[in-house]
Amino acid sequence: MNTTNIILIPLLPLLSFILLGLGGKRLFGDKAGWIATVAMLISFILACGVAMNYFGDHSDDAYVSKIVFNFPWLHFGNGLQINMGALIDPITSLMLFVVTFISLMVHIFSLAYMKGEDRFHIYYAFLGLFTFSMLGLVISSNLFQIYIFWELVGVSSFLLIGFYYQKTTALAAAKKAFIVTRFADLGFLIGILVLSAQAHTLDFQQLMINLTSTEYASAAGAFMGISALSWGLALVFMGAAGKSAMFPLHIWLPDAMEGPTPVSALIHAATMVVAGVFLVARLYPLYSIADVGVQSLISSVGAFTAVFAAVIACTQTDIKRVLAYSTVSQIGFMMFSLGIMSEDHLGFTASMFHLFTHAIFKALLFLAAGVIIHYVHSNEMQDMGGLSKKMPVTHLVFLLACLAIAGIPPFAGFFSKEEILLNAWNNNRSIFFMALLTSGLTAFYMFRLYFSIFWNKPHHDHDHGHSKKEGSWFELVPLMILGVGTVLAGFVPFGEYVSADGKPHHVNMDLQFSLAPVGIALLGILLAAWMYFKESTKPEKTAAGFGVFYKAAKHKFYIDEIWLGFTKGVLFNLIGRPAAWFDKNVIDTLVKGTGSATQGAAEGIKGMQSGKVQQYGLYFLFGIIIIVSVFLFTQGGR
Amino acid sequence: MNVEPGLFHFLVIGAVLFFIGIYGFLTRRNLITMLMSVELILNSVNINFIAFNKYLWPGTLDGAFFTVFIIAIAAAEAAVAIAIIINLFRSHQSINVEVAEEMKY
Amino acid sequence: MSGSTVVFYLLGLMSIVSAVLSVTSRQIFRSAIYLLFTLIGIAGLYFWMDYQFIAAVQIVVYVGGIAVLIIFSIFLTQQSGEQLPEVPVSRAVAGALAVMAGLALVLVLMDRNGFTGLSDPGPAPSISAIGEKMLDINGYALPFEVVSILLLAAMIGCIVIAMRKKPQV
Amino acid sequence: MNLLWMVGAPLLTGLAIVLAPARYARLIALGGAILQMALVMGLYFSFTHEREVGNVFPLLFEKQYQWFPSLGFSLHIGVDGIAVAMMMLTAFVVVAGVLVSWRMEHMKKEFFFFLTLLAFGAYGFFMSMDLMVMFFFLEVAVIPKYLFISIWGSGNKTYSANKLALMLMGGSALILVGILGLYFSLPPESRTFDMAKLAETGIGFEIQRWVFPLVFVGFGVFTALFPFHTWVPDGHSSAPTAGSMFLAGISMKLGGYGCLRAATYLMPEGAREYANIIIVLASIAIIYGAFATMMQKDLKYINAYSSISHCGFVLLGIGMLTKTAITGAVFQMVSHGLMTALFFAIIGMVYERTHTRLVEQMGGLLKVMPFIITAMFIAGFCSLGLPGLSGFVAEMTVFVGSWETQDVFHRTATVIGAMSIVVTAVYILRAVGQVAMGPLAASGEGVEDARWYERWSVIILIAGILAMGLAPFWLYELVSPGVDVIVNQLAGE
Amino acid sequence: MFEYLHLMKSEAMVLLIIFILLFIKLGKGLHNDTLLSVVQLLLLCTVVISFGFNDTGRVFNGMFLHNTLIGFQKGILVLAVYIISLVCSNWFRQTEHLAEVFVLMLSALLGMFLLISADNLLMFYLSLELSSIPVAALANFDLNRRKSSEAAMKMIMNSALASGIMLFGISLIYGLTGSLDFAQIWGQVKTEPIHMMAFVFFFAAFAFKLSVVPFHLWTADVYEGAPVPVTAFLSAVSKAAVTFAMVNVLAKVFANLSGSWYVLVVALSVVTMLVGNLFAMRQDNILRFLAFSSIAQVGFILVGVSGQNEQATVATTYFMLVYVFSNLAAFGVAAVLLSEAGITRIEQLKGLYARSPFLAWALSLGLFSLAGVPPAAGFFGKMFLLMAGASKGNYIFIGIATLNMIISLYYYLRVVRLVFTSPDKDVASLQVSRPVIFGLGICIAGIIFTGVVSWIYDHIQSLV
Repeated sequence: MNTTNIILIPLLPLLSFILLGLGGKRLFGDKAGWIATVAMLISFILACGVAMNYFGDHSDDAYVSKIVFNFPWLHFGNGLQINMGALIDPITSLMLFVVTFISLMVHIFSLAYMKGEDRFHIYYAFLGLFTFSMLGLVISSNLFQIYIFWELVGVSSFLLIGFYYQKTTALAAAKKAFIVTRFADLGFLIGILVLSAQAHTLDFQQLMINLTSTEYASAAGAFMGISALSWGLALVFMGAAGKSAMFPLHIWLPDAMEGPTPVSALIHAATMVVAGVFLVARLYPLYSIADVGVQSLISSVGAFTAVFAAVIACTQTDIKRVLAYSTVSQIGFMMFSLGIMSEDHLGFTASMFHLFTHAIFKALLFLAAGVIIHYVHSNEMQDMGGLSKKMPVTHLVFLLACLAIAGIPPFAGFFSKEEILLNAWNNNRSIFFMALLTSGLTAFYMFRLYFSIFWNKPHHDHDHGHSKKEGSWFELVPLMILGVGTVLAGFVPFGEYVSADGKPHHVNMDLQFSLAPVGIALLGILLAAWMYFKESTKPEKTAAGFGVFYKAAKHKFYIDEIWLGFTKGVLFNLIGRPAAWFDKNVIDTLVKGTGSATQGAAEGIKGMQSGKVQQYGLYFLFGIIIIVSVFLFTQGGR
Repeated sequence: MNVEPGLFHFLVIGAVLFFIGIYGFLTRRNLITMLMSVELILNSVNINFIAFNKYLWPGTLDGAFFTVFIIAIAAAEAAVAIAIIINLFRSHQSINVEVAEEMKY
Repeated sequence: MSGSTVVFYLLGLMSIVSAVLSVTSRQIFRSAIYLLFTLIGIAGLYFWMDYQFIAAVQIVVYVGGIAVLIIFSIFLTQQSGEQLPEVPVSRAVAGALAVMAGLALVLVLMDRNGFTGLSDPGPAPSISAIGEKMLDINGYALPFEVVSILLLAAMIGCIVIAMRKKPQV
Repeated sequence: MNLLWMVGAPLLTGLAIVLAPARYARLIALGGAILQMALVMGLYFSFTHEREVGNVFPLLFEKQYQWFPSLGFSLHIGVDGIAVAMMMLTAFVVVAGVLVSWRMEHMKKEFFFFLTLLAFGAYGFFMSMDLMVMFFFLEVAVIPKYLFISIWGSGNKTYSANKLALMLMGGSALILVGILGLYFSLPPESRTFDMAKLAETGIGFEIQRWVFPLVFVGFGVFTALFPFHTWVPDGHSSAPTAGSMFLAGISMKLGGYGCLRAATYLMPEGAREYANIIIVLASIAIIYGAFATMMQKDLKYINAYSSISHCGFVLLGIGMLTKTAITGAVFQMVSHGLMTALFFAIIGMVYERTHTRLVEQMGGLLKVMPFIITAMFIAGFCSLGLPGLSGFVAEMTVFVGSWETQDVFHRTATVIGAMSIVVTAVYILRAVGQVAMGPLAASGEGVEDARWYERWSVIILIAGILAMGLAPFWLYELVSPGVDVIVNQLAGE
Repeated sequence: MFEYLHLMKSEAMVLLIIFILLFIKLGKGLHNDTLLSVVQLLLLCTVVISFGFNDTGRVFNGMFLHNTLIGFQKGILVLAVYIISLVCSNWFRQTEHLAEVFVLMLSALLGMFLLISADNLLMFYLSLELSSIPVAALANFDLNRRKSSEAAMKMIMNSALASGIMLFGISLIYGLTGSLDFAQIWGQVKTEPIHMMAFVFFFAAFAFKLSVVPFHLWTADVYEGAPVPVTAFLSAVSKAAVTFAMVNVLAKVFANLSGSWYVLVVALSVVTMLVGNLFAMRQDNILRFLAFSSIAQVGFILVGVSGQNEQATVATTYFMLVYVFSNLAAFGVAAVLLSEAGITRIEQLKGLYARSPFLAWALSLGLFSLAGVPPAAGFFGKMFLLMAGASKGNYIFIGIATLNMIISLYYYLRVVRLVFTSPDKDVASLQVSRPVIFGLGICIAGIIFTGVVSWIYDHIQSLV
């Protein structure tokens, strides 16, 4: 029973993808959405079922990860083989729940949000494809399977970002997202090769056993003084960083907001972008035994990204971009928390917890943003303001979400962030302070957003009558559900279920520790309120105060330009162009040259055929004489 | 070398005539004179044959017969050649070899 | 130095000299006559080697046939008495070079090989013997027939070529 | 089943086309192609059946007919898994090619005749076990290509056609000298062209040393070995659609198959001797081809250059000399054959509608021809190695195989090869994105989507791609024993 | 007596035809068409007779040798003549000297028969002359074309010189060995300078007749100027005959010098292929183009000859058979185009396919076969020549040969391309008369089947 359920969970979305993709408009018309949603609903229920009866049975105190099914997909000659399987363990169950839940919400939301789109069915088909790939990713039983679905989520994200395919910006964003992550995946792929060659298996459990056991862990195949294991893990982390938009590979995520807002909510806030975190978590046991260098790489990258993104977020004016950067920053939290390896593995639990809560409230934020954008037909802050009366529901849930992300008790964000900070405090103070700063910034920019959307200046209807409704129930109901989630999610005794070693893990919160973060968060909120509650010139002044730093932050510290310079300058002009030139002018010329040389020779000797009988005779005679004399000199002898 | 005429003298005469003929063939520009040179060549060969036959292989008659047949062939060749030359003269109004150089390269 | 030797040298000299003249003279008619002398000289050499039959054939066919044919064709094609065109120097030099090289090569090799003929040449074949052989089926009957066919073919060819009517222009 | 049917079918088809009136040509050609497809499928199933009943003999359906026996030829035919895979590829491409050129008007009779002649050559090549016969079929397939380009081609076709024919002939000249050397190096009593015999008698190292490069490079020319690849772009871009499909889909595979069968299998020591050079050239071809592709503007040139890059994987796999890598090479041949044929078919359709092949003159075509462009996306994703499509399977197998050899040289080569997947993504997305997305370009005004025959040709190829991409294990089962034979030969057993 | 007739049946047959023609001519004569068909019929009989019932024997005191292989070779020659009489029938019908043409052509053929059978230097010389002088006369038979007489002049003059030089060589050989009989000469030839010189002088004649570089210069001019049937005859029949004779003589007479003449043959073959190809590349007159291509082919034949073994003989014979078919297909088409449409230049071939698919296919097949492209028989022919040559282990040489194959492919394909490209303006379609179709049909069948049907080769093998 269990097995079929687990297979069905990803298969149902796939089914809806195939149905809608092939059937298209002709068969379903605008029923397409319903088909997909129903499929999604079923698989959500199944996922809940799976999660429940996984967490349900406390046969022993530790949750064991079990391979539910596993069949060979492709052999390699050398005993390696790629299986297709399902591995069920705490984080899998967690992710199954999260993905199906958010996806369901987005499906329902889109029923109204995407109504009347030309390629409505395609939209849902792609959603199905994405959900399938994401679910496949989380249940993967081996490294290669995860890579396969990794690529698939990449491509479905490409398709969804480029959904409005006639917008050039959408095209550019889609390409950017795919290529950047692809670049990261190169690392992932080589990492897989390294690890598999090292461990002679791809299967996770076997991988753990083999690599943690002594004879493999010994620096076999060390290269440049670093053990193959660390190489592999570092490279895999590169892939994870790409998918999870860690600095400096984060550049694709803000642009990805070109996609439809629900898509941003699903893919670029809740699920796909945390795949990197999931991957690292999946390989956590290996990372925990890897060189310290790898661990500190992860933590420092995570922490830096958190601060960096938060700073940029404070300066952006496009609300979706603000949210995007906040996503980056939050994922930074998860990442560094994973990176800080302590013997109690608190970081693992904390990170997963934050992933869980963040998924909910960030999805909520994005969907709410979607409603707002539909309402004012713009992404820009200055077109908004004073919407609190116009759209009460949205206002409420948005506020909840902001509080949650700012880490104000008792909302979801608070608990998870607390754990992360606690872990940082215990093990790595410098990172702790960075994180503290970041949560302050987070509170600031989120409420900057909140105030300038809902208060700031009174809302004047520069648009004409229609859509004065806040939004249809299909939009609002998901918001409410998520809002409830935002409030409650924090109270889940998360540590009981999810922990690095599967054993229940009790976190003890002490209030005086959480004073600092909450305090700094409140500080940030007050600052935001002071600056943005009423329309004023304070922001400009402050910005001017920061001067060049502000400018840099506004331009995202020019990372995009640097990358652009790299691709255009190096890849195209320094490698591509010369290669093409070489091919056209050198190799081709060689070929042409032989041809023309032959022609030239032909022209050269044409005088031989002079048409004069006597000259022919002369050639005849000379021919004979030469041959004879040559003979005399070579053979003739004696 | 001894002055007593022997095989070698004949061979020398033959060779000299042969190459004189070739020289003529290569240099004369009148077709008929070229033909004459060819006759010279053939005659020189005849001398060789007879000489060899006489001085080296008197037993058989091969050389002599060869000579006879060469003479016959020479006649035939000359006849055909002259016919062709006359025809050429009709079409080109000259028997100078340079008039017949239309086809080249 | 016996008389026969003297005769030999005279004959040889005559044929060579007149051959040279015949390939160099710029009077086509004269060169034809020089050719005649060469042929006669060669015939003389055959007599000297007392191959009378060959000599006779030489006289009959060459002097009586080919030479006459050539002279006729000269009359047909040439206003006699007009000079032959000058030989271009380049061609003359090239020809001379080739010929000299060839002659040197041949003579050297012949000398190297040193054909030492028999001191006493055997008896010359009698005409009757030649006749016998010529028609003997184990002798030269086949070549004889072949030549006859060749002559036939040549004759037909000459007729067709030489007897064409004037082109209708 | 008797393999002669596999060459007989195209031959008879060709005859029928010649004899029948022109307007039936395409019908007959299609019928013949479908017949071939059916035969190949039959071959596949009977082959697998033989394997299931435990026939482990590497070569199945073997037959040997007298053919110039006095010279040591013999029409020795037989197939192993690799050959079967290749023949299936051929069948797919043939059907698709016929369908794509359904509306061919100019000299259609000859067109379809040459098409079937090419198929004839390909089948014969893949099934022949005798070097000379192999060579014969190889050459059979050259001239039709020339005529394809120079009669039905476009652009600078004379130049391209000459370049292609002469370079390919040059390659086969090398092969010829090589196999003659092989033949006469043997003691007179044991002289033969029969590969099975040659393999078991074995060839002296000194001979392999100078014959292997000849044969390998000779076949390498066909499969765009690095310095000899320059016929590929011009040839492909000037050829008519079906012609390009054949060139890239099958003809280049002849080369790869030859490198594997005639060079590596017969001359293992030679292969080991020169493996590193092969690897270097292959890696150059992969990365260099990819970068050169990035700069192209003409869709056909893009695909042609990317073919150079992709065929580099074939050679890389062969050069690595491990079982996995060689399996990967075979996979890559099949995959690239299907994928590039699909790509060329689509390019042909797009060109027919927009009358341009320059990327910058297209845009937003997804709106007006959704079917074609969707197929184009699939082809593109396949070529950039998206899981679930054939390209991924092949490339991964090659990578895993080449990673096995544990030294810096091989691994560097692998990494270089792997880098190309990024570059591939770049140029594929640039091209396909530009063509499909963005505002609708003027060239796309008022064009209609694929017609039935185009749809079917596309569907057939995509079916092949998916069949390999979603469930590669059957292909592995098919190919693996054949590869084992070669690997054992390499291992000197 | 019967023995003579039995061994010399082909010669007898040809002679018979000659006499019949003479009588017809001396009588009131016949209309060209009837005469032509009579001749074709008789030739057909000759083909049958020559291929059938051959056995070994020598008559006329060893001056005439006949065996199964020679019989087969004669068969090839007369078959070639028969095909010529078919494919060039347009020209034959128009000429006003049909009987004479055939008398001359057949006597030349007779000469070639005797040349192949010759076992004696005298016979060799005579039959060589018999096979060349009438052809020289024939070259003049387009009586009103200036080029025709020029061609005839060039041919007669050059061949006179060549035969003179050969005679000098023969005289030396006679002097050195004291015999004209091949068998006896074989024992006497030594590797001494003068022997070699004699050999070279003698060999030059072959080189001249085969038009091996540098003795080839007459070829192109004569081919261009002479009437098409004569050109075809020269390029197919006489080339084949001389090849057979050369293989025979080199193996029989100069076996002792084989070490030396191997080098000679290799060198000449390389030069010949190269020069022939380079000249063929830049021709625009069809006949000249074919002339140079045939020179290149000769280079290839020499590759086979250099094998110096039984297989060389087989390969050359086989190749000549193929070559006859291929070359005559090309010449036949050229002849038709010349007489029907006045086409002489290669550019004018553009769009030939549109005018007559049959001619286009015949020409293309012929050229493919000449280029050595499968499945045409030429592929096998060249393959076997190469194998014969490769048996010496001189792979550089083989490599050069294959490279030349590529060069030749370039210009052959150039013609084929022109044939198949569609014409600029729409042109009248060409009418092809029945005998021509028949003749070309024979060629096409030969091109296709001689190769893939391996028993033809095996048959030749069995004859040796």
